[in-house]
Amino acid sequence: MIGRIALQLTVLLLFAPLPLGVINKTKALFAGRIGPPLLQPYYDLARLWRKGFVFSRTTTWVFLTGPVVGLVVPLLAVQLLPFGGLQAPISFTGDLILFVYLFGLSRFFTAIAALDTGSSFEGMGAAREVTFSCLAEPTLLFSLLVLARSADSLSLGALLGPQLANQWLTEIGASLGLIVVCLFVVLLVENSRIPFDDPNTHLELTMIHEVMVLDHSGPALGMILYGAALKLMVMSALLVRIVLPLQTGSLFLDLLVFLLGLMGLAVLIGMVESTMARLSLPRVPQVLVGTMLLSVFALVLVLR
Amino acid sequence: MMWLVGSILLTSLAGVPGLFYRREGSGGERFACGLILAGCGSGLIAVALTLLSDNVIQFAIPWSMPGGVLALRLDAITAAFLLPLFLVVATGAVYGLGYWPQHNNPGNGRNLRLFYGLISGAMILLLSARNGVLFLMAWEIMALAGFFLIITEEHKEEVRRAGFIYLIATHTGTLALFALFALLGHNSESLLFPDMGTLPAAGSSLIFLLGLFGFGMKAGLMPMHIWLPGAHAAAPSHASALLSGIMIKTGIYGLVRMTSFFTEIPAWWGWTLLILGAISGIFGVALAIAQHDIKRLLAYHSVENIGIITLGLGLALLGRSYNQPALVLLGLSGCLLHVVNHALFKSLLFLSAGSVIHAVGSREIDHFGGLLKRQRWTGLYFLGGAVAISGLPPFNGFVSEWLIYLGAFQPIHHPGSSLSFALLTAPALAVIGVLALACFVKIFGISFLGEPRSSGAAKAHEAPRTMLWPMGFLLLACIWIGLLPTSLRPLLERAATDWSGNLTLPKLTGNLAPLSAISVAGWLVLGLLLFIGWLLHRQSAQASRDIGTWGCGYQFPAMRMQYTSSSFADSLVRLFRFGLWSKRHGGQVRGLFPGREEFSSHTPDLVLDRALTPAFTGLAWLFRWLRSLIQNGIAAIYLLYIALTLIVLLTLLLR
Amino acid sequence: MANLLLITVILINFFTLGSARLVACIRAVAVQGALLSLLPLVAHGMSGHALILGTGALIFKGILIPWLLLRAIREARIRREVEPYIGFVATLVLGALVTAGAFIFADFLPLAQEHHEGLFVPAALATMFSGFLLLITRRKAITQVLGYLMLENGIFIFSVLLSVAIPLMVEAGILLDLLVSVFVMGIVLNQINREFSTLNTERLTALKE
Amino acid sequence: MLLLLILFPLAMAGLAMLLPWYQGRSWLLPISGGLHLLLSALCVTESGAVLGIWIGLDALSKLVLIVISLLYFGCAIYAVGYLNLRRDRGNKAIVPYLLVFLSTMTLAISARHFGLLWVAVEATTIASAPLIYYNCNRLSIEATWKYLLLCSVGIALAMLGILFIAYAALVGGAVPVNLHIDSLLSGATNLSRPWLHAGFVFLLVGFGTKMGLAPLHTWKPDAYGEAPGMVGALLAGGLTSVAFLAILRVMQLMSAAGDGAMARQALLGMGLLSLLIAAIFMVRQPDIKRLLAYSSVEHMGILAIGVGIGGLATFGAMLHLVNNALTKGCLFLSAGNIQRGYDSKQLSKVHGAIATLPISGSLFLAGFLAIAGSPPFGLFISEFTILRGIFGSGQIWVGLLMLALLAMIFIGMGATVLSATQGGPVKVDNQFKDSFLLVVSPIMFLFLVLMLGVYLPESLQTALREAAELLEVHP
Repeated sequence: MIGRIALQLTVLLLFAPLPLGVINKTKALFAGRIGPPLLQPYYDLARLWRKGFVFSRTTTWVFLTGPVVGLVVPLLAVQLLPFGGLQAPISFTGDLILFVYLFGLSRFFTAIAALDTGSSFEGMGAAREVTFSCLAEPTLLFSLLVLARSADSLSLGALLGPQLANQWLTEIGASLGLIVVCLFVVLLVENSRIPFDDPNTHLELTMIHEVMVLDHSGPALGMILYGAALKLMVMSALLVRIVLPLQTGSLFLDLLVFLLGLMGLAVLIGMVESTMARLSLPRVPQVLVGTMLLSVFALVLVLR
Repeated sequence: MMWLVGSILLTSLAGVPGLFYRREGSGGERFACGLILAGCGSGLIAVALTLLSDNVIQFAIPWSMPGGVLALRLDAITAAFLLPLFLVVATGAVYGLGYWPQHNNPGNGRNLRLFYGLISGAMILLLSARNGVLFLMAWEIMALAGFFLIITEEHKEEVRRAGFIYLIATHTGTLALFALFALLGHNSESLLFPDMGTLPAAGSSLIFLLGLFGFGMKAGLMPMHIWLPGAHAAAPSHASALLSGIMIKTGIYGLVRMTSFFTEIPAWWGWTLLILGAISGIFGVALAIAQHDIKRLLAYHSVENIGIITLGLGLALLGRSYNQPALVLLGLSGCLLHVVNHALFKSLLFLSAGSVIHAVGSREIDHFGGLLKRQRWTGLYFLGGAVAISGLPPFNGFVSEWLIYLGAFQPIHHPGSSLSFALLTAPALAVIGVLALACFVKIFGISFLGEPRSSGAAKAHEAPRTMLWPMGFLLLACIWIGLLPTSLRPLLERAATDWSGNLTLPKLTGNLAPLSAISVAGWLVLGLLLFIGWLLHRQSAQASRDIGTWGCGYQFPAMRMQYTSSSFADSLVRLFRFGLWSKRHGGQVRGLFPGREEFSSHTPDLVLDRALTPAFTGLAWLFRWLRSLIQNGIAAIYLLYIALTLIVLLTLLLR
Repeated sequence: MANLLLITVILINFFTLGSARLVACIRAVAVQGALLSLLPLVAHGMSGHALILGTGALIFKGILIPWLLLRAIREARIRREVEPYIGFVATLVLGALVTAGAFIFADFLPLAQEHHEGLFVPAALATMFSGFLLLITRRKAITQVLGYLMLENGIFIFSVLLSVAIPLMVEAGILLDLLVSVFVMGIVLNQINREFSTLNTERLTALKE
Repeated sequence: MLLLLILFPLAMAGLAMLLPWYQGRSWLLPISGGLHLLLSALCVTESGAVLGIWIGLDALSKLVLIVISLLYFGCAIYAVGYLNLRRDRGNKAIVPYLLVFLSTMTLAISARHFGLLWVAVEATTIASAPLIYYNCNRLSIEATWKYLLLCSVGIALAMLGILFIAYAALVGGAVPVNLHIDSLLSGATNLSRPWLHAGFVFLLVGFGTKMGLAPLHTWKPDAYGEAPGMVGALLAGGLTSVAFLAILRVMQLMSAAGDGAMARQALLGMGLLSLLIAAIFMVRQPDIKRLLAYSSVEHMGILAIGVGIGGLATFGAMLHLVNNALTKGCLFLSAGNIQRGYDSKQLSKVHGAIATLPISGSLFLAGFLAIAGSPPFGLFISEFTILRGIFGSGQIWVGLLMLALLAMIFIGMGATVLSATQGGPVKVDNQFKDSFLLVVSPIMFLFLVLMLGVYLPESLQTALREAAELLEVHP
């Protein structure tokens, strides 16, 4: 068990920034540029870690809780999740609730850290973040219900167990397909990607997540970026596992399959980002509600 | 037994000696506080005795009263409600020393303490009463004492209105309870409570409906919550903590106790509770987000949490009607644990809100801001309460919501049955949770962070120790339940077993509900957070803190440019436009060079302000018209009434 | 013989309901009382008991109270019209209706064999209801006293049926009650007159919702 | 002894007329009240029923007698304080009338003969009219006039009713007919039904007018509103109970004749109607004394419902009679103080009573909570017992309707009482203060009601049970 935890952590910590690089590379290729090197995110993190801090005189100790929680939560959440074929290190009944609420914790502290600066822009960002998440959360819950129903269990480890492979072939497959779409949308929202949010825009008014961390600097900013990367990887792991439920048995192969899936997902995200325009804010709720209805439909399918 | 009776007597009479002290002296309040602490202590001993030994404390002595018997009983269910009661009452009493000192309030301080003690004693009595008359008496004493707590500052118009609405609501509920107990006891002479699971459910729908109305009115379940926001806002903070933390739970207690009497439960009871719970939860929190008065906001959160508790109870009832022990266990233990938790963190929140109001002198969130710098401890306690009430790990709120979630997930094991609709409880809980989170981000961020938004906030000061220590104690209790939930397992399991009558229940362990795993996870989260936080803090220790917030290029940021609570809530309130009908004022930016523009929004209560008040006004108008018609002052017409009565009676009786 | 008396009594009811002049009404009621004082004698023959009853009735109903009322009028110097709430014709129609009703109602009640041919019950009820009608439809306080008087007359007619069966004290009770209540009313009438300088009860409608 | 109980107040009244000394005249009231209480306590504690031919005491009348005597004593103490404030009106008239009123009420309670009962009730009307007229202004004249007119008509109807019953006996073949209650009860089964029923209706309407059941209650708000507080208390607590006793006598007769069910139906109907009327008239009622009058209508309705249901509810009604009388005493006396203190009984002037007159204001508020049937006051037990009776008898809709009306009444009454008592003090330009004589008796009444709420002595319970059983006789 300890070994598994360690393995999971190392894989996570090593590969987390990579998908970001892949995404940026893909976008660059679509735009016909060469783009930054694949490992650019690693360089950025290293640079930020060497820099010093600058704090606004408005801020208090709450300001620092944002990065800390943002970093810690994925580290814990990942232990409940199987990376591809390797099964989840920790797994108990009802851990999926814990999984969801851990990210709730990080959202809470990111938001109040943003409000700590007293800047109206960051307040705006916090408001939007909590608003959209309260539309994304039910979708996540419905999708988890579908999985739990089809696996007849309440722990993520069992939900994403090997049985998924042949469930794709049964009548459950249809709803699995639906929730894959839903989870992809949730992934985009939670990790503030286009079309819901634009990580590297420079117009604060259009940002959601980025605007909340405007005032962070140095290692704190680094922790935030790293935490975001970890979060992206954890959620992608969920999606990848559902799409590629292969179980070769050999640890190395499974890991390889998983990483390939991860990169594939990153490429997909890159393609979406480079082909779609950012939605105008009022449209975002409509899209999210649509996704929620989709997940409800999936649930109805498995329950009948 | 004597411990229990002692605690009832000590608490209920706590305020009496104070009446004989000088108006300005502080001797009376110390004495009263001491009595209350003693009472709570002996009560805790009684509860501990019950929990440690497996036998229940009970006794009954005759009482010269038609249908009355002085019957008391302290079983697990009662204990689950008494435990938080003693904690909250004791902390509130200590807090009161600093918050409502006699020498600052010579006029109403003594009444406040008198009724504070009285309501506590009455609640202990009603939680342990086992006789209809005794229960009703304790119930009404509690209600009246609560009324006098609410109208402590009766010179204010709003306070009087809140008190009146509360009085109406509670008395109407009590009348329903009269009918309830009359029906329960019409075959027995003594009106003693029937034993668990002895009454046939057939033909008891009316009993259930009456109980739902009477107890739901007290609990503040959604359509019956009309009295709650105003009352909690009007009372002094530690009184609000008691009302919102404990008193409304007596309604839940009534529902739990009443449903425990029946042998089999009709399914529609459970469904009704589920629907009402979901409504209270979602609309309660939505209304809370739209409030800008910190105590009204917290009050609406009480409605929300009552909704969550009711969801748990509804699941348990469904479990009984569908005969599913696991569902019963999870639902009821979640319900009871959330009762305990809500009592703890809600009173913590009310107490810290009280210390903020004490410091700033206003209840408007938009007058606060930047308080964390000035009230570091209060801020910390409030943050703890906020995390707990949002149901986030590693605090106690998460544990109970987790149990209810597990209950809500149970139906996946039985596809195809109509029970599957109970699955919808889970998304409902999710929505409630996320909205609560948003709401507490708003209230903590707007009032404790950023820059002061008013001169009062700018010169706010930290509260005295007598107010800080109780809050710290409550926060510790929250953390304790969050990190060591297993310590409450025996209580919950025994309560569930008592409640569910003849069902044999599983245990809260293993693959049903691994509380130990939750506590491990809690420790992990806490440990990692503290460790990494400490690292980061050490690294950033000597960083410069002398520059202003990045204004995105704007050079002259002012306090007025901060996000207000209205603007923060706006995007969410718009999402719920269909159900809230908030009023929005201003916010339109006009012209090429727009001038000064205000934006604010306020949301009146759905039921009270939009439905009941107009209805009653119309009714009163109709009555006044009828009055001028009937009692028109002409003696001849009065004689006509007599003649008509005579004729009608003759024609009716001489057939 | 008795029935003849009773018919006259009923006719007097109608007269009172119909007449517009106050003094005439009072006189009519006085006559009614006087006639009724004959009723015991007619019904039960010359017995001491009946004599006492008759004389008592004559004194009170026939002489004393009408005199009181007339005096009240003279003192109050009030106008002589009756001023009904509803017109005389309507009152008369109503009176006819209640009389008919009294007759119908009387049929429900079985009579003791010795009273079978008598019109006592319907006459009593008719007079009573007419009195009620007077009370309800007239404006002046004094007319209402008059109505009350007529009500009592009705009761008296009925009580004659029982005057042998039950002890004297009940009739005594009636007369006493009649005297006292009318007396008290008289006092109040004087007070009213002093305060309001009129006896119209429509001034007495300040107390209302 | 009973005769003494009836006669000595008359003697006192004579003495009061002769006595030239103001204070002494006032003090005659509490003296004779206390004496009366003492004597009636003796009469009541006498084991078994004292039954003469004309006057006597059975369980019912014992109950009513002791309640009335208690109430009268309290009001008499209050009267001393009150009359000291009313030197302008003097007490030469009111004291004798109060004493006569006491004697007539006692007679009405102890009468064992319908004729005598009727005479006594009539006498109470006449004796109480001058009490209502005490203030001698236009409004009080009007109130007195209406009271007198309606009650005299009612009493006349009652007379006819008695004659009908006598005739029923006659037709039933009893010669000579006698109207002694006991002999009527014993021969009740062979009374002629139609006459009996007609008689019942007339008696119900007649005494109902006196008792103030809707829609015969119309004189109540005027009379109670204009009379002094203590008179209001005596009327609402005492006279209504006497009239109720009279109605109960007829009920006894009906149930002895085997027609109890029909009579119960009538009472039940009128009771519910009274509750409805009270509810309509209490919402937003701007006058505190008229409010109390309608509350009295309400509680008469509750009594009627209790007896109309029968069984356990009758027991509750008996208890309610006691509680209602005492609570009404407390309410009217404190309301009288408030009216004195503000020179008004209109809500437009009266608010902040607790701040202005601490004791009277608090008493008024507490009395309101008591009359609304909140535990731990006695009315809770009685109303709850009546409800148990109703639900036990299976008439669930009656119970629910009653509860709904009670809720409406509570809202209406609460709005007025709270806005009268709460709020900051008001400056009034008269030097009225709560004085010992003016508050001691309401406090005593409230305390008694509280006692009845938490502890009902076994002896009292048995007395109530006996009284209730008198109404449950079956042929």
